[in-house]
Amino acid sequence: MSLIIDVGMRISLILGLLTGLSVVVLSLVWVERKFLGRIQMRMGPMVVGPYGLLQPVADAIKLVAKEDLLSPWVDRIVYWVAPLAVFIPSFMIWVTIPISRDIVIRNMDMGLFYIIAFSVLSIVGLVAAGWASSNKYAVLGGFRAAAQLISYEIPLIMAVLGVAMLAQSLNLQEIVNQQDTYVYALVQPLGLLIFFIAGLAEIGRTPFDIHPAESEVVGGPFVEYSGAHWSIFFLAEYINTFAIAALTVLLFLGGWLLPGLSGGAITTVGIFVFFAKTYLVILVIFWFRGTYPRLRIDQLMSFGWKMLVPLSFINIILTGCYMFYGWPAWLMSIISVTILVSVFWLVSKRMNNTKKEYTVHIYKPESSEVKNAG
Amino acid sequence: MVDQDINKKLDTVQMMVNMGPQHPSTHGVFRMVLAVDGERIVDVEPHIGYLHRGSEKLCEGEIYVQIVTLFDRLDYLSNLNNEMVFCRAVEKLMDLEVPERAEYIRVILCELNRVASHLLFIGTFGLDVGAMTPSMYMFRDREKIQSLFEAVTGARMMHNYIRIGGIKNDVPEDFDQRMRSLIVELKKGLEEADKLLSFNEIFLARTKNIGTMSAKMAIEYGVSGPSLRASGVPIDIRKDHPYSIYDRFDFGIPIGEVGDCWDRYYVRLEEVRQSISIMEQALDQLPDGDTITPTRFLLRPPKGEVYVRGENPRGEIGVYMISDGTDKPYRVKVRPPSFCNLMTIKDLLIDTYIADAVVILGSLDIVLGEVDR
Amino acid sequence: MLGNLKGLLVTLSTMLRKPVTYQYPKEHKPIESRYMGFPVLMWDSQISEPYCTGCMVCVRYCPTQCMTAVMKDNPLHAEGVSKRRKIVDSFEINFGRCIVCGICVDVCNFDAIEMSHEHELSKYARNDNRSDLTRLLEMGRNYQEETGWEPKTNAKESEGEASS
Amino acid sequence: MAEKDKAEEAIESPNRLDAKSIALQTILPSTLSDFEVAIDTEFDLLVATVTPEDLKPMCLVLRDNNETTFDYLLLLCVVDYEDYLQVVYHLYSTTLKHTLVIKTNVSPEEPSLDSVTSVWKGADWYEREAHDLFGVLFSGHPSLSPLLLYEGFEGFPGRRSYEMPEYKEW
Repeated sequence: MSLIIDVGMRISLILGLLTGLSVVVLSLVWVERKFLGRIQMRMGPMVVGPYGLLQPVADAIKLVAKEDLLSPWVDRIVYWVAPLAVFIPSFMIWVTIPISRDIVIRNMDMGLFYIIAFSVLSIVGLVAAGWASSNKYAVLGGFRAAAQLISYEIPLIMAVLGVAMLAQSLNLQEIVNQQDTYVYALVQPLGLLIFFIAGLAEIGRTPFDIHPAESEVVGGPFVEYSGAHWSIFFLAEYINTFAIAALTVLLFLGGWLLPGLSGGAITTVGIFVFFAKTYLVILVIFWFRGTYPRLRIDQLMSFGWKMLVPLSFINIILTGCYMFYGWPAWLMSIISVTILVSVFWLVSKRMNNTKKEYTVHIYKPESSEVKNAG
Repeated sequence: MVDQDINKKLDTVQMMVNMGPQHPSTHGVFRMVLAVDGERIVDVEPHIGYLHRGSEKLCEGEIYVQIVTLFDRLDYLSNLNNEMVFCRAVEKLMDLEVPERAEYIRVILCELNRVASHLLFIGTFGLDVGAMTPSMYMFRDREKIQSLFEAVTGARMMHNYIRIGGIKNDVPEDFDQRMRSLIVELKKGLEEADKLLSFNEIFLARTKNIGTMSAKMAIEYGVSGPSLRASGVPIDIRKDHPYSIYDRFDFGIPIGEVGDCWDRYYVRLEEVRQSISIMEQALDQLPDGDTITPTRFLLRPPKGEVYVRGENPRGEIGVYMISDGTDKPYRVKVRPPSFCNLMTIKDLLIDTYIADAVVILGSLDIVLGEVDR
Repeated sequence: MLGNLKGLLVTLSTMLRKPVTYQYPKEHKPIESRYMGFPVLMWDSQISEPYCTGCMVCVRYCPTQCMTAVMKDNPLHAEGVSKRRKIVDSFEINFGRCIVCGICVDVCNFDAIEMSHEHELSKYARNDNRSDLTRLLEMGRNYQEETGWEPKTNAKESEGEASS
Repeated sequence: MAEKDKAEEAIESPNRLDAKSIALQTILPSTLSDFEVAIDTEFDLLVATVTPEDLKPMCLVLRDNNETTFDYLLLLCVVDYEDYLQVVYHLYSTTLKHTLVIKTNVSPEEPSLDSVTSVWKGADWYEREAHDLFGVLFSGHPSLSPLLLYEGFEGFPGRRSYEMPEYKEW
C-alpha cells in the first residue's frame, strides 16, 4: 500500500513539475513575442485572448494537432529518440533547482554538479536529431551544436566553480543562503558575465544561435521535425532558457533573497522574488535577441577559447587568492571589475585602431574633393 | 600553415549542399549547389532561371505603352527606375522632349524608390547576418515611402506611372509637404539603423573582410552600382553620363575602400543619404508646368536602335531597343544589373564559410525577377 | 564594444515608442484617394445604364488580356432615353489575371471603366474572381458612392462606337 | 504625324555623338587597321561591324589598347533578323568613359562564334543565355550548360521562328 502511495506521489510530482514547466514555457513564449514585438515597434500577439495571452496555448494546440511529417530516409529510431534525449536532461535538472527556501523537489548536496552533468547530455540529442534527419542542413546544424555546446561547457563550468569555491558548497540552497550579506554578482562580476555569455551559447540564443540559424542552416537539427516532436525540442529550448536564467539568479543574484526580507516570509515571498529576478534575466536574453546579429561558428569558437576560457581561469585564480589570503570582499569586486573594464577597453581599443577602415568616402567628381562620412 | 597541413592529412569527404531555391536567404528563387568541406565552401555552382518569364520576348509582342508594365516587373523593388529607363529609351528614339516638371517629379520618385530599395537591402542584410530587428525598422520606413507612392501613383509597387513623354498625372497638392515630412522621418529611421547595426562589433566581425571583391575583378565581371563603388571604382551613371536632370544636383558618390560586404552595405546606407539630399534639392527647384508631352497612344517610333543607360539601385540598367517603325519594338534587351553582379558569386564564395555565403549573397543585393527576366 | 551597447540602447528606446502597425482585419490602413484597385464599370444613374458601350478598346489594349466584352444595341436608345446607340451586353474581368496597370482607364473614351478602391478580393477558388457585368457594376456603384465620382470629360455622346 | 516627321529628320541629322564618341571615332580606324571593320553611327552610338572570325582578336586589341581600354562589357545581345543572327556587344571603358558597339553577323543555321569570356569574364552568363535562347555556339566557353532554361529544353525560344505554345485560359 505504501508503495502505491509512494509511486503515486512520485508520478504526481513529475506531472506537477511538467505542468509547471509547461506553464512557464508558455508564459516565456508570450513574453518573448510581446517583448520582441515592442522592440520592433509591433504589437506582438493581440488576437487570441486579452493582449494575446492565450496565443501560446493556441500555438501549442496547433503544434500537437499538426501532422508529423516523416521523410522516408530518416533513421526512425534515432529520429524519435532524439527529441527525448534533448528534453529529458533539461527536464531532469529541475529536480534540484529550488525556487524558494526549501521549495525544491530534492535538495542535493551535489546539486550544481548534477545540473552541469545533466545539461551536457542534451548535445547527444541535438547531434542525433541532426544525423537521423538525413538532411544536410540538419547534419551541419547538429555538428555546429556539438562544437558549440562542448566548447562553451568549459567556461560555464569554470564560472560555476568560482561560485562553488566562494560558497564552499555545491548545494544550491546553501549557495543562496551564503549570499544573504552580499550577492555574488558584486564579488564576481567577471564570473557573472562569463556564466551569462556561456549560458547564452549553451541554450543557443542570439548572438550564439548558430546551430538553429534560420538564415543559414534553416533551423539546423530541427529542420525535418514537425508537429509534436518539434514542439518537444521547442519545450526543451525554453526550459533551458529558463534554467540558465534561474541559475544566474541563484548563483549570482541571490536567488529568492531580497534586502529587508527575513524570517518566515522568505519562503513564500521568496517565490515571487525568485521569479521576478529570473524573468528580468530572461528579458535581458530577449533584449539581446532583438538587438544582435549572429556570430559565425569560427568566431564563436575563437571567442570561447581565446576570451572566455582564459578569463574564467583568471576568475578562478582570483577567487582562490581571495579565499586563501582572506581579502576583503570589496577588494575582490574591485579587482574583478578592473579586469572586466580592462578587457572591454582592450577590445574596443583594438576596434578603434582599425576604425579608420570603417568608413566610406564621398566622392565628388567636379571638385574631386573627398570628404569622410563615416 | 599548420591548419592546412592537417586538412591535407585528414581524409575528409566533400558534401554537396543544395542551397535554394527554397532557402530563406537566397533572396528569391536562386539556387546554389555548394560543395562543402565541413563548413568551408570548396565549390559553387549557381543556378538561375526559376523565374524566367521571357520578358524580353514578351516585349516583342506588346505595344510600347504596355511594355512599361513589363518593365515594372523586372526589378520589382525599383519599379520607377525601370519605367524611367524604358521611357527614356523610347523618348530618345522619338526625340521627344519631356516637360521640366515631369523630369523633376521623375527624379524625386526615382530617388525615393532608390531609398526604398536600399532600406529593404539594409533590412534583409540584417536578417542574413542574423539580426531580426533592422528589417522591421526598415520596413516601417519603407512603408511610409510606399504610402507616398500610393498617394502619387496609385499603386504601391507596380506603378505604371512614368509614361512615354512624361508622367501619368501631376502629383497631388500636398506632395511637397508630405515629401518633406517623409524626408525628416527617413533620416531619423536611417540613423537608427546606422546606430543599431553599422558599427556593432558582431556585425563588423561578420561582414568586414568577407567576400572581398577587388576593383579589377569587379570591372572584369561587369559589376555595377553600389557593389562596384564599394570596390573603390567611382562610376555612377548619374555623374558620368548625367541623364534626365541629374546634372543639376549636388551630390556625392559613396566609395568603399576594400570592396567587402561591409563596404557594400555602408555604401548603400550612405547612398540613401545622398539620395535624400537629391530629393531635397529637387523639391526646392520643382517648377510648375505640364507633366506630359502628349503623344498618340499607339506609338510608332522611327526605325533605329538605341542603348539607354540608367542608374538603378542595384547598378547600371541598360535598355537596348531596336525599332522597326511599327507599333511594337523589334527587339528589347535589358542589361540587368543583378545579373552581372550575381556572376561574381562563384569567385566570391570559394573558400569561405557557409555562414558567409549567405552574407555575401545578401550583400550583392540581387533581385531574381531581374536576373531571370 | 561601444557599438554593442549603442545597439542595445536603440532597441530599448524604440521599445518605449508606440507600435506603428495596424491590427489588420480589424483596422485598415487608410487608402489614398488615388489608390488603384481593380478596374470596375461605372453606372450612369441619370439614365440608369452603364457608361460602357462595349467598344472593346480596353480589351484590346489590356496587357494581360484579362477582359472580354460583348456589345448589343441599346434598347433605351431606341426609346430615345439614352444617347448611347450601343450598350454593353456582357463584360467579364478576370481579377486573377488583372495586373492593375490602369491602361484600360487611360484608353476608355467613355469614362466607363475606372480603377476602384477594391483590393481585398481573396477567394477560395482560382476562378472565383472572374467578375461578370453585374458584379462589376455593383462594385462600381460602391466606388461611386464612396468617392462621389463624376465623369471627367463629357463622353463623346451619341457615338456608340469608339475610334481607336 | 508631326512628331514622326521630326523624328525622321533627327535621324538624318548626322551627328548626335557626344564628344567622347567623336574622339573615339577618329582614332578607331588606325587602332583597328588590322581588321575588316565598318564603322558606322546609330543615333548616339558608334557601331563597328566585323566578321565573326575577327571578333575576338579585335576585342583583345580594344581592351588592351591604351587609347580605347574597353575593359567593361556592358551587354551582349543577340538579335534575330530571321535571315541572320546579329550578336551585339556593348563595350564601355571605365577609365575613358566611352562606349562602342560591336556587331557581328552569324548564320542562323550554324551560329558559331568565338567566346569572349577570356577577354571579359562578364561575358560568361550572357553567352550562356544567348546559347539558351538563340542557339549561338560560343567556342571556347567553359561550359554552355542551360542557364535560364531547364536541361533538355527543345528549340530556341528567343528566335522569332520559335512557335510559342498556344495561349490557354486556365
